[in-house]
Amino acid sequence: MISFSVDFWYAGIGAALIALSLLAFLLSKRLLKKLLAFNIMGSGVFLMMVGMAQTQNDGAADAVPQALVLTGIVVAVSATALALVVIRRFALASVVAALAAENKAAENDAAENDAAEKNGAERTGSDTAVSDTTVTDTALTDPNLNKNGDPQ
Amino acid sequence: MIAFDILLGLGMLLAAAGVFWSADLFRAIVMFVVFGVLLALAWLRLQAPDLALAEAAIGAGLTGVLLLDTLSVLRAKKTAAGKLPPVDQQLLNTFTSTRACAAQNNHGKGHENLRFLAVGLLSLGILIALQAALFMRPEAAVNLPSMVAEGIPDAGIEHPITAVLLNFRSYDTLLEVAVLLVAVIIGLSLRIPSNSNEQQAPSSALIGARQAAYAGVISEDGGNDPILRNFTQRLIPLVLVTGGYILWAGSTMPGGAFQAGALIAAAGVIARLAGYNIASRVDQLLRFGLVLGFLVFLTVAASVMFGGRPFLNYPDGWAGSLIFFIEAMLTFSIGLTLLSLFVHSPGDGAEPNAKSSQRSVKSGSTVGSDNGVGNRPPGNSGKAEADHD
Amino acid sequence: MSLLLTIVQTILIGTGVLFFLVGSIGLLRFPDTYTRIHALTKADNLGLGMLVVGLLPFANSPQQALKILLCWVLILAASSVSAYLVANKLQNEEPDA
Amino acid sequence: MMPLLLIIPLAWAILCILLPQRWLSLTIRAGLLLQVGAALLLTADVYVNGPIEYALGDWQAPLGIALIADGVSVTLISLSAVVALFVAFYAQSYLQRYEHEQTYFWPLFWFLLASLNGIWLAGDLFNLYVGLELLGLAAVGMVTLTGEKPALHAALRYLYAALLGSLAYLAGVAILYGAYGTLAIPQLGELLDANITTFVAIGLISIGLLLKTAIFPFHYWLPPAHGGALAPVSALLSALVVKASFYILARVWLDMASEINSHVVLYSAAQGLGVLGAGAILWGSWQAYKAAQVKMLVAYSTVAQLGYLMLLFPLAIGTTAVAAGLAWQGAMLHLLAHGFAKAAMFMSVGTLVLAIGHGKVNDLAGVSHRIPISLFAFGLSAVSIMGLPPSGGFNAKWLLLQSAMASQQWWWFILLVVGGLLTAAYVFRVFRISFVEKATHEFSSTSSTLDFTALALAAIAIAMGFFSQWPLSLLQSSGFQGGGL
Repeated sequence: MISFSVDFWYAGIGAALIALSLLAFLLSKRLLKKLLAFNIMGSGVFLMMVGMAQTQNDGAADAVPQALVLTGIVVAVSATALALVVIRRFALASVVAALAAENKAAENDAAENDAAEKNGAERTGSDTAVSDTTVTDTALTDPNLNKNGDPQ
Repeated sequence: MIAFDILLGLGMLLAAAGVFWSADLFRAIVMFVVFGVLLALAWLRLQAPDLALAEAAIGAGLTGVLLLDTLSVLRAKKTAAGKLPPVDQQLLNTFTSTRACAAQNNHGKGHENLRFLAVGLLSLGILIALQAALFMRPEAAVNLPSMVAEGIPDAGIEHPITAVLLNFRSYDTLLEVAVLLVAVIIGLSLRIPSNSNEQQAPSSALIGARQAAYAGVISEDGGNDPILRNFTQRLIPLVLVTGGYILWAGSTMPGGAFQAGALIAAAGVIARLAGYNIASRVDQLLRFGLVLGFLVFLTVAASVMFGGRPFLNYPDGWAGSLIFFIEAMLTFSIGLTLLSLFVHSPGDGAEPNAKSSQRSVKSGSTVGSDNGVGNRPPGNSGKAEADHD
Repeated sequence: MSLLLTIVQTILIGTGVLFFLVGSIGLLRFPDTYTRIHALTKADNLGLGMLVVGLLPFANSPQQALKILLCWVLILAASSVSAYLVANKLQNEEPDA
Repeated sequence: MMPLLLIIPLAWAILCILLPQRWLSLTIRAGLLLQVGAALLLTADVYVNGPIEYALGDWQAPLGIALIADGVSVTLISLSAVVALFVAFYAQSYLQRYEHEQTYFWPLFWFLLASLNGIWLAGDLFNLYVGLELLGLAAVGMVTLTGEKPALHAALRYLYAALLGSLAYLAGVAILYGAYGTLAIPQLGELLDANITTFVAIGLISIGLLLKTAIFPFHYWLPPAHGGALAPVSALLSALVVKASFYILARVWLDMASEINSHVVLYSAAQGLGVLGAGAILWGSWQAYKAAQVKMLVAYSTVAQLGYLMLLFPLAIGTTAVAAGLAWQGAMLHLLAHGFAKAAMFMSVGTLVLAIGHGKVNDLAGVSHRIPISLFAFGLSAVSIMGLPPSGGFNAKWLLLQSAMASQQWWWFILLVVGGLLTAAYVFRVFRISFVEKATHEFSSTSSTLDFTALALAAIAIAMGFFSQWPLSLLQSSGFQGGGL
């Protein structure tokens, strides 16, 4: 029933790319990795779209899915650029928050630093070298981890 | 040629795997660009030269540059205090969904393995489902390509893909340009003026530290290099001419506004990377440039309604020239938009004072709030966020 | 005549591809950045030239031939500039290397 | 008339980018009124003449893109026009102290409205994808407006969820196009055949839309985004944005796939969707009850209320025509009532939080004396959310209960009753504290515009208890073809 055709092959590759990048998207914890996975997943979907449609057209080019994919590429690059902008601003806010916390921590007495350490131990269990800054950062980063509020 | 397709397909899978399984983000992004180039080849094999062009210019090219630039900003330096680890380490590792994070903290390794298993099974399921859908597909009942072929004589444009994009399905394209516009508006709203209002920033040392932390890596060397400068001076006009050619070619053969716009943006990015300061000094003018393409498109599409025609319909005999006019304006705006998303990203510390004088008053409050202690009005979002789960 | 041309073309393109292969192997196998740049730019530029010469007779029109030549010029310029930039950057970072 | 609903918001988006600040206030009001006028005219047109199809660019459907206005879409267009009107008036007052945010709020607001109208009217699957992306990006942008760290974090989560969701949706669309060669929804409705390819496509589309609608267990991104944004943004997101993807889901299942949705695979999947709805109701209510921040309480309440919408699928698929009709009416009425009530709730809570300067539920003590109108607005909207008579929410839940009885699915009946009790529990938690006499905080004064816009929306939600025949008759006369009506 199915004979090998270029379009069918690339549609299959597209499907494999979708599955592969879904795996990476869900397992990765790094924002940029997730974004790369999103882009590759998009490419997989586009390959499926064009490949599958052109198998129906006896392997001749079908302008409609190609135009749709062109739209899709532009939408994907918009979304990627937007995500990058937000990531950058978020990183900036993190650094500034961490610096502010550091300044405050320098002024505060040791007792409050201990509290911060404890909070850190609760969360990470390790990684004590950078605990004071990391903890404050994470406490602000993830609302759901902020069990006892801001240490200050 | 079948052997070539098999190699190319497997090569794409390998490149994708390389993206996902390299621990180093720089490596991952380079692999991603490689993937994009392979994908462009695949588009050629699928008889889609338009998509090959777009993928090479937008997908691999611009996205790759944006990603690398972001990475360099995230990696940039320690802070002034010199204690903090690079931001990407600190920040990107913490991002995960609530439940996953909680699971990780409370249960450690066992849970993690379970998660791998579950996600693996899910992906496998998706793979099988997709392949099944592919193999068991029914015979298509509608033959759209033939309808496109019938419609082409009335579309005012010979190249079928441009005809679909700007005539048959021009509504999609209108919304797509709106998507780009939304992205760049958000980009502009999040950019950070570099000289900020002292009153609202409690500590100027903080600002200094932030700028030090985010001094752009790329522009440091490029700016003064005579060879690079000479090369880019000759290259940029050529890129712009090519952009114009691709726009013009779009009516009869592969090419069009989006690919041309990407090339124009690429010229700007090259100039930027070579150290030219091309930041817009006039905010109002920049905004006008950004919306110009969309404005022209919407005006043309809506004004035909005064002649009793439906929305997005071109008057007889005018279709070709109107489409070309819209495309030319779109090319300009798309190029500016993509470039603006690159140049105005927050943390790109390489623009000394270009935009700040204009906007320091308006966005002063935002700068203050970056420090978490700014004089925000009460009841702001930060408070509501901190909730128990 | 056309047979001879085909043979010459095949040899040129084949050698060009071979040079690319050698350059890529050099990129992977050579120990440090300078030698890698050396392998890549030298071998690839020669290979590229051979490919271009081999492909020129295939061109349907003078315009197409010009386009191929333009590609060649651009790639040469870009690769030499980028090789220079990489080497320069390296030199600035570690002057002893 | 139909294209005006796209042209007005798109044109006003451009105006808000280009015009200087001092002209904006009047321009925006003019645009809002035009928008409401166009929505009402279209509604009247559909009410009199039945469903209308509009070929954009004069290209007929499978080649071009058609806009379709039927009873459901005009109801939603009116909902979004009215909610947007009041939210915009609220925002004009609320954002006065947010100068930077104001500059960028309005273009995004109009793009959001344009994409919503585009989605309500869409007759083409791929066009819906572009609309969804426009909606998602504009919504994410609105969440990021303050540029603060928690908001940015919430926005990133939201963005990633939205992107994954729309790719899943697009994959489904790609398969449908590859299998049937068309993207037009009415045409696909005639062609769809019960086979594996179709099931996979509908499955992918549904997963993507569930993610975007924040249906349990995909709700994780919603509370921080809705709870962390500025009050008018939260109101728009909860009242309208999440409904868009639900609407597409309903269109796909009950309109496009209406011929085949009683096939055993889809029938069981519909029951599964109902189970997800049950999870959303129980989990969302419980989290709302536990929430320390009042805005998070309202956000989790959205998670729970979205669960009721999912009951549409088990109640309307594979049941009797009567039960399906009741389910349709109930779900649509719930969507409307929740839209009005939740917008009012977020707006009134925003005012309360602004006045007391803190977001904790426990800090609300004393508000009954100091800010009575906003608290009253909150109370009215809560009546509708809880489903107490007389309110739109009550009529909606009553119809859903009747549908559960008519289709003899007693388990959904129990769920509806339990869900109502849980809602009452978390709402009364707010009331109990707010009527404490002794105020623990200083109060700052707020504009009365904030109070009365919220009150107006809450009043509409209540009034729907008396006038629910209007939207219902509109649905009845020209609903989805396959909606069991």
